[in-house]
Amino acid sequence: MSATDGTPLLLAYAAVACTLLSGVVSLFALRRYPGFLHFGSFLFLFFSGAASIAAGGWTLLANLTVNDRLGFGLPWLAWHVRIDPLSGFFLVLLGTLLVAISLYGPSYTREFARGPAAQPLPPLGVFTALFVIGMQGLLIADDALLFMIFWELMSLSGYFLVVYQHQHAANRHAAFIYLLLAHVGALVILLSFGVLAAFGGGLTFDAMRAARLTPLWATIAFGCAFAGFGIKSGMVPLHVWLPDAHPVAPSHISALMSGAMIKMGIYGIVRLSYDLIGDVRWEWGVVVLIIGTASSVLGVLYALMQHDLKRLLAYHSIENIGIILMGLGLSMIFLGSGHRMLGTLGLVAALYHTLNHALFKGLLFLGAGSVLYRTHARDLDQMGGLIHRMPVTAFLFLIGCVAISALPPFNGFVSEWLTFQTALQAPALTNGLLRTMIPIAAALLALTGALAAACFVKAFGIAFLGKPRTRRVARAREVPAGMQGGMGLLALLCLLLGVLPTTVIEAMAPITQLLVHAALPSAAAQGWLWLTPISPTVASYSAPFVVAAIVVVFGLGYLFLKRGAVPARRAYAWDCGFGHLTQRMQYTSTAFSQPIRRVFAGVWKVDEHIDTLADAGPVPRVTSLHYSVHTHDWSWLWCYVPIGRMVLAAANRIGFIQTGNIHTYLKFSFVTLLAFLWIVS
Amino acid sequence: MGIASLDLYSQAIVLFAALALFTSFIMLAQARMMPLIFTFAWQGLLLAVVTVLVALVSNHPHLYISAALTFALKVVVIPWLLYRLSVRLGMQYDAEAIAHPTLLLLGGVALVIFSYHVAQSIVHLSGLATRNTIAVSIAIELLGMLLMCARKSAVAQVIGFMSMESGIFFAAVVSTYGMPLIVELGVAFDILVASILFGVFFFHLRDSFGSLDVGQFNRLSEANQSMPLREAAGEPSAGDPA
Amino acid sequence: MTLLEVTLLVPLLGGVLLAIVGHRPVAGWINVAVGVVTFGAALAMALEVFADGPQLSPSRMFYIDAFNVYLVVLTAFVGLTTSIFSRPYMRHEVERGRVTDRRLRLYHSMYQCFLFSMLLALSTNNLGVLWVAMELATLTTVLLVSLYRTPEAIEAAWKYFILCGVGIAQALFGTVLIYFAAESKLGAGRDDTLLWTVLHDMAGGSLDPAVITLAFVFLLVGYGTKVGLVPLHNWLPDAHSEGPTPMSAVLSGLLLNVALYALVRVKMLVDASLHTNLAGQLMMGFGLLSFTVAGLFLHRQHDVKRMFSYSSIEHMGLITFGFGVGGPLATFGALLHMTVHSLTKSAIFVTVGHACQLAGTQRIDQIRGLIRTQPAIGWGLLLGTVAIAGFPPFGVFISEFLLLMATMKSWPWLTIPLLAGFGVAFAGLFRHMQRMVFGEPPPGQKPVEANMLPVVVHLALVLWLGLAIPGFLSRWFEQATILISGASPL
Amino acid sequence: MDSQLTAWALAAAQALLFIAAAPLLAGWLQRVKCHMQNRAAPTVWQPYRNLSKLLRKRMLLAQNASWLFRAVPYIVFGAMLLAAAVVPLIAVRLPSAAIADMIVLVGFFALARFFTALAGLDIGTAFGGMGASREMMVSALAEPAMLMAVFTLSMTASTTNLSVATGYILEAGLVLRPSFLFALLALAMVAVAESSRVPVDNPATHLELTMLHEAMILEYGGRHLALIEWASQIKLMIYAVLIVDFFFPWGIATGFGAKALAVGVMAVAAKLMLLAVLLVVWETVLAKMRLFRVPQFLGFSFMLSLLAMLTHVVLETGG
Repeated sequence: MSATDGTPLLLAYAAVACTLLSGVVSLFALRRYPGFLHFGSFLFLFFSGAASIAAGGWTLLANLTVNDRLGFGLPWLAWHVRIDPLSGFFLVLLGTLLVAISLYGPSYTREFARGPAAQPLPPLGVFTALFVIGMQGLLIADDALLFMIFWELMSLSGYFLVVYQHQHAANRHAAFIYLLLAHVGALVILLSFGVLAAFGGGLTFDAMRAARLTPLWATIAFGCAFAGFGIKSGMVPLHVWLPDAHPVAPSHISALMSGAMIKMGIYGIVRLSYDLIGDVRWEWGVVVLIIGTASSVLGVLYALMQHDLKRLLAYHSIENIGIILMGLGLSMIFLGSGHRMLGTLGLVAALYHTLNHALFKGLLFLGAGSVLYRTHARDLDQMGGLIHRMPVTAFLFLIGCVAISALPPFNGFVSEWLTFQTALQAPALTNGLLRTMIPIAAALLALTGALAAACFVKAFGIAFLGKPRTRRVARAREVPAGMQGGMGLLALLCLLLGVLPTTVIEAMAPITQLLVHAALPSAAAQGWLWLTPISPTVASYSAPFVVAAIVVVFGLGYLFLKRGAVPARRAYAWDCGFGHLTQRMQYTSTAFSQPIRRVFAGVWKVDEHIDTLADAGPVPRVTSLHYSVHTHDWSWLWCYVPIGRMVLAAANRIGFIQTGNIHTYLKFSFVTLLAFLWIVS
Repeated sequence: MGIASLDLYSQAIVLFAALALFTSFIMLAQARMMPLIFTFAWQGLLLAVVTVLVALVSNHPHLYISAALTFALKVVVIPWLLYRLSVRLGMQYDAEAIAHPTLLLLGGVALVIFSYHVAQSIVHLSGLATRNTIAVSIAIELLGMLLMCARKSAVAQVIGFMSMESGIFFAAVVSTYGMPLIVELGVAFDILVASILFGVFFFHLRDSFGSLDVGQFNRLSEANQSMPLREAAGEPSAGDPA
Repeated sequence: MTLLEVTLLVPLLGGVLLAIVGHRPVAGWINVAVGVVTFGAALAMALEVFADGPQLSPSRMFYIDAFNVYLVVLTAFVGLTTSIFSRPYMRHEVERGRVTDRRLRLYHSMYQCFLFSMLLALSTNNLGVLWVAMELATLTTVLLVSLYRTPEAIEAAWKYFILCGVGIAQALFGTVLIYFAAESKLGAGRDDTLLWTVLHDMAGGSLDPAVITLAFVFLLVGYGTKVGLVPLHNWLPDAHSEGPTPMSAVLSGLLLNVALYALVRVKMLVDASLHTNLAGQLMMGFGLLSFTVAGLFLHRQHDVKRMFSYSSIEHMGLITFGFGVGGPLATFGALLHMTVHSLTKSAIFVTVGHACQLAGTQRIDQIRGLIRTQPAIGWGLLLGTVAIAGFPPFGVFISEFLLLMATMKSWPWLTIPLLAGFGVAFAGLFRHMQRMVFGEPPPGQKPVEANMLPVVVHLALVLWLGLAIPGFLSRWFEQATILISGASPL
Repeated sequence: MDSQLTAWALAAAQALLFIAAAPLLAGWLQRVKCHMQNRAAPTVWQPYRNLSKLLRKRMLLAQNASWLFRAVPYIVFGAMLLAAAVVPLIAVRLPSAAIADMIVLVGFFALARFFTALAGLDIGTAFGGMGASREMMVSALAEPAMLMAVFTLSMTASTTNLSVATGYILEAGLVLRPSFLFALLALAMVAVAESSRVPVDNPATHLELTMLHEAMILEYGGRHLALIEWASQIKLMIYAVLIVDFFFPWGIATGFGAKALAVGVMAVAAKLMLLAVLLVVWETVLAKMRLFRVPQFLGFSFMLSLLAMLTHVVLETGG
């Protein structure tokens, strides 16, 4: 590899090296020298993030593909390494989050250094580093073995991060389920690689690209890959590990997990189905679309029922993965039925949403972390009124909420808009079933968007608005500048990606060139101001105008209304004449989502209890009233518990082998011998 | 071709094979301790005699050694050892109740038939006598194993084990004129050590369990302990983790 | 005197010496020293073999080729590290009064005898002597299993004795049959008929298939019992759980390997003279059964050492399956798996031993919060379990990966039970391991004197193998693979 | 270039006209309603008076109100302004239509709603929470129905650009499309729900059990209230104009000539007045329904729009 062309790969190596260094440094972060973690480790993480951004950005902009080999691995299979626009894109995504986290982390991890939540620090730093190395490595891996090594490294170190605060049984349980599903998923992925290797006659990705699969085996390989990577990205119904695992990890890790790790599943799906298997079939697209739709709708509905902030965010990751999958499914459908341009559009929408979700979900988790850092509360119903105490955090968190609720002019809206546009090209298809199915899916996407908006009105409104519900919350302070900086960076990017979609889409052209040998020529045909994915007459959107208009309205309002007006007077809120309003009269999160719970009853397994205490007397009147509601995830009760029971039942049945009676054992070997003799004679 | 057509030597071999098989059956049926040990000694004697016979006919001098070894071990040392032990443990007059003795014997017969069936496949390789003796030795070995499965007393198990080895040696002697000497010696050594260890263990067993009834040795059973099903991959996650 | 003789004699003499020295504190050190010498000699010999091909000793009694030489080195190495571990461990046992001085003497001497018997079994060229050595290994370990003299230990030892004795007897019968087959070809009266080299040279089709098949069945059942294949495995958990922990480490780290080695040697003969894949298919069936059943058993364990012994059964099943599949890729994977499994499993038993001393019990539900009380032990157990569960970057993952790929190539549908087995086994291991390592420790739990050097070394080696297989090692494996499967994976 | 300039000027003029005329429509609606209910009617200019009065009043803020509370009215008004700018009122083919298409329009409404709901929660009274929660529930149900209906149209016209779609329908002339019938009904029901009219909500009441929209803005006063009121009037008018444009676009100006524009103004004014009368009749004959019957109402409209989609795919394109 020549000096200039190889630079991105060298940068990627540098990134991995920096991550490694951060891990090594944090080994010294014993209880007496926490500084090694707070500063050293995160400093190197910062460099690593910057290097990944540089590497990825370079490959994207210069449209490079660099191969390399490292002298590790099996004697006949060196480690094959390759960086191309697709991996570059994900490297940029990962690097951005890393930079944000390295700004955020130093202050956040202080609460682990001392105080009630004190933990040994080295594991945190080391496994964070390994976790990141796993992701960086699998992005640049170019053979199945290396890919799986880094993939499993990612899952495994993720486990150690989830179980980091292992004194709570809930964390241990969550970590166990997480690792179990991750392992099963990895095995299924292995199967798919096995099929490809068997046909391609080699474990390198190049051999797999060259493989010519029969449709049946191609579908098997795709099915395995989709299932395996789907577990990692948390698609319904394989998602149960996610809402348990993400919340219990330290918040900056949750941000990495929801922002980057589950995206690796998306990367895997794209890499395998578009790049390695090659010819995509529309039937796969149908499956992906259906599962994606289910994930998005169910994800947001489950999220609505949560009152643990981080758990709520975790469920929203499921929803957004669903949206990404919808884009992918549409792209597969269109590609499979020969509409290359529309397939490209779907792919772009999916990748764009991947990037966006990484940004705003990272931002939201960091925000939740800030709240946790100051109030030690994860339950929404204990918060409230934080906007007065933590104005900056509140503002940044609000940006995240607006972005994830797909509202213009932020980035979430652009990608969903692109997905809609793809869906609206359904008439181009000849299959009548698809032509009806796709718009329905689009309508369900709209439902998802509206529900997400409802959910984040609830999240932000209950947590940051209104009056504080506990004393600790009332005493909360604003978080340190570093944490604000980390969140601010992501918030800024959310806005930029929302306002300048044309630039981003143009930057993505190399990816689509690589995968489907097509790009969106007309996307920026009208200049950077106008986003016209298909053609100006079909659809167009100009985010800058939106921003401008809102700014203008504010300006005018200031000029003509606020300036010179009598300053506002404060007064009590309207209390219907009943006297003082306490904070306990506010709507709780449960109350907020109650109408939706009634409308969509049956999506959850709801058990609701109201126990009233009435004092005896001539007229019994209720003195105390306790209301509790729990919503359970059906997919848990239907998929996982039965399997677990099955295995344990089998384990219990099999016990008869080990009776402890030596006669039985002798009989075993006797019968075995006779049986074999019978077989061979 | 019938047995009449064989030469005297082969006839003798077959005869002794039949006798050895017969002793195995006796051991299978013999409930009392002393006769059991004696029958085992008889079997050893037969084995030794056969070895000598083979050594005479096909002049393999080292077979004399193995014959001597067999005699020493299987006729003298081990039976004597077992006898002493059972006297020391005060169980020389024990008679354990065999469950379904007739069934056991029928099973033994079935095993003999089965081993003939198995030996069928090597008929082309060698003469009638060899094949039959191999069949017989397989039968003796399997019968020994059956004995181990059927009997409760540890001593009976040891005897079954030893008679298995006798069967194997029978095959070795008759079909291949014995094993190479080094192997013979090694095996003999192993058997000796084994029998001594067995002796040691009888006392340990008696001390820890109060009897030599192997049916009682099931402290390490797993059959009764089982995992509660509630732990099926953890209980369903409630809306809020505790 | 040749290096081989050194390798063999040193442990034997060491055993005698230790029987004399007895329980004095220096005995532990002597044990270690003997291990060092043995390992050095083995390593030197290995390099010789590696330099100039297989060696046949002048008496043709010993034969060292690529296949068994690395097992010899492995055995010597694990024997050494385990002796390093056993020194503080046994001292602690003596302090706790579980082991008297007489038994300590017995332990040390038997330990070296056991190593000797295994080295003999590995290096001999005579199938009969191989058998004798295997039986010897059984006899020596029986005494070690019953070292504590508790009823459980006695019972376990008795079962081990009887079951393995019976099994070994079958193996002897199989050996006799092979001798018979060979002699009927070579003619009577030769004393080299049982030499593996001779048999292997003339095996090409000329041994009688019927007899060889019969022989293989007996040998499979026989040595399979010692490998611990379901349903012949029942002795294994008992023996592992009741004996002293260094014992368990060498049992599942080495003895199982040696038994499997014997089985594979025989399979090479059978495959050469039998032109069907019967042997392979029998081994595949056996292996798959053991693999899945043991995986299920992991879930229902209450005793930590028992649990890991089941995991040994599981991995032995996997290796047997791999050898059964045959072909260069699978064979390479199986060989690699033999290595990494014995390294990892012995490391695990070392940590488990310390953990049990720490918690004062072997019951899983009473071991808590190791990582808090003594992080070294906690992390050791954690990483060991992670490695044995087949997570990269540890070497176990590589071998399992190769086995899966090979299976996918030749028997695609068998991958499904294989994957199910992996999942079940993993769940079984971790659900228990997590409880022991994490959580709050019970009050008053104090650290113990532990020598974690073996664990570190073993895990480091396994990690190294997982990241990159060094050249000479890979060439060893390659030569062995060529020997066994007749083709090179490269 | 010059034509570009005039076109932009015209677009700006149309947007201004739009927001200027919105209170008028509200006033007309009020007047007709009073007549129909035999009440003494205020003039059609009454809304303007209200607005100007509110704009001049001194601000009164709840004590817990945060900066968000103050910012919301401007955001809401800005969103509505944008929406008004892209809907063709008197002429099609205006460049401003390219700023946003139908989906973005829905996005603007969602933006406004999102922040209104937040404002409702900001004070920390039970009213605000109740209003916000109910409003979000209703909108969650209304949005898919609306988008489904919009999709039907955009699939027919193979564009999501409002002006282009209107132009397409205009050129296609009178085509009896069953899908449009269903879409019209669905859109009408959604419009009623979204602009918080009877039977889903009653803008005239302050009885907490029946309040949706009003409950959220209960704490607003002064210029904030004015902006919000004005915004909701614009919203109502946007829905009306959308219905008019999609289903009866005839008369709207296709060129920028003065005559054409005058005709366009006349036509749209007439159509809106007519539509208002229909709405009043509807509101008068119906009673407000219980909150938990609203889902059925909206579900019905979703069903209708689905039907529209199906008929479009099955009958009209013969897939």
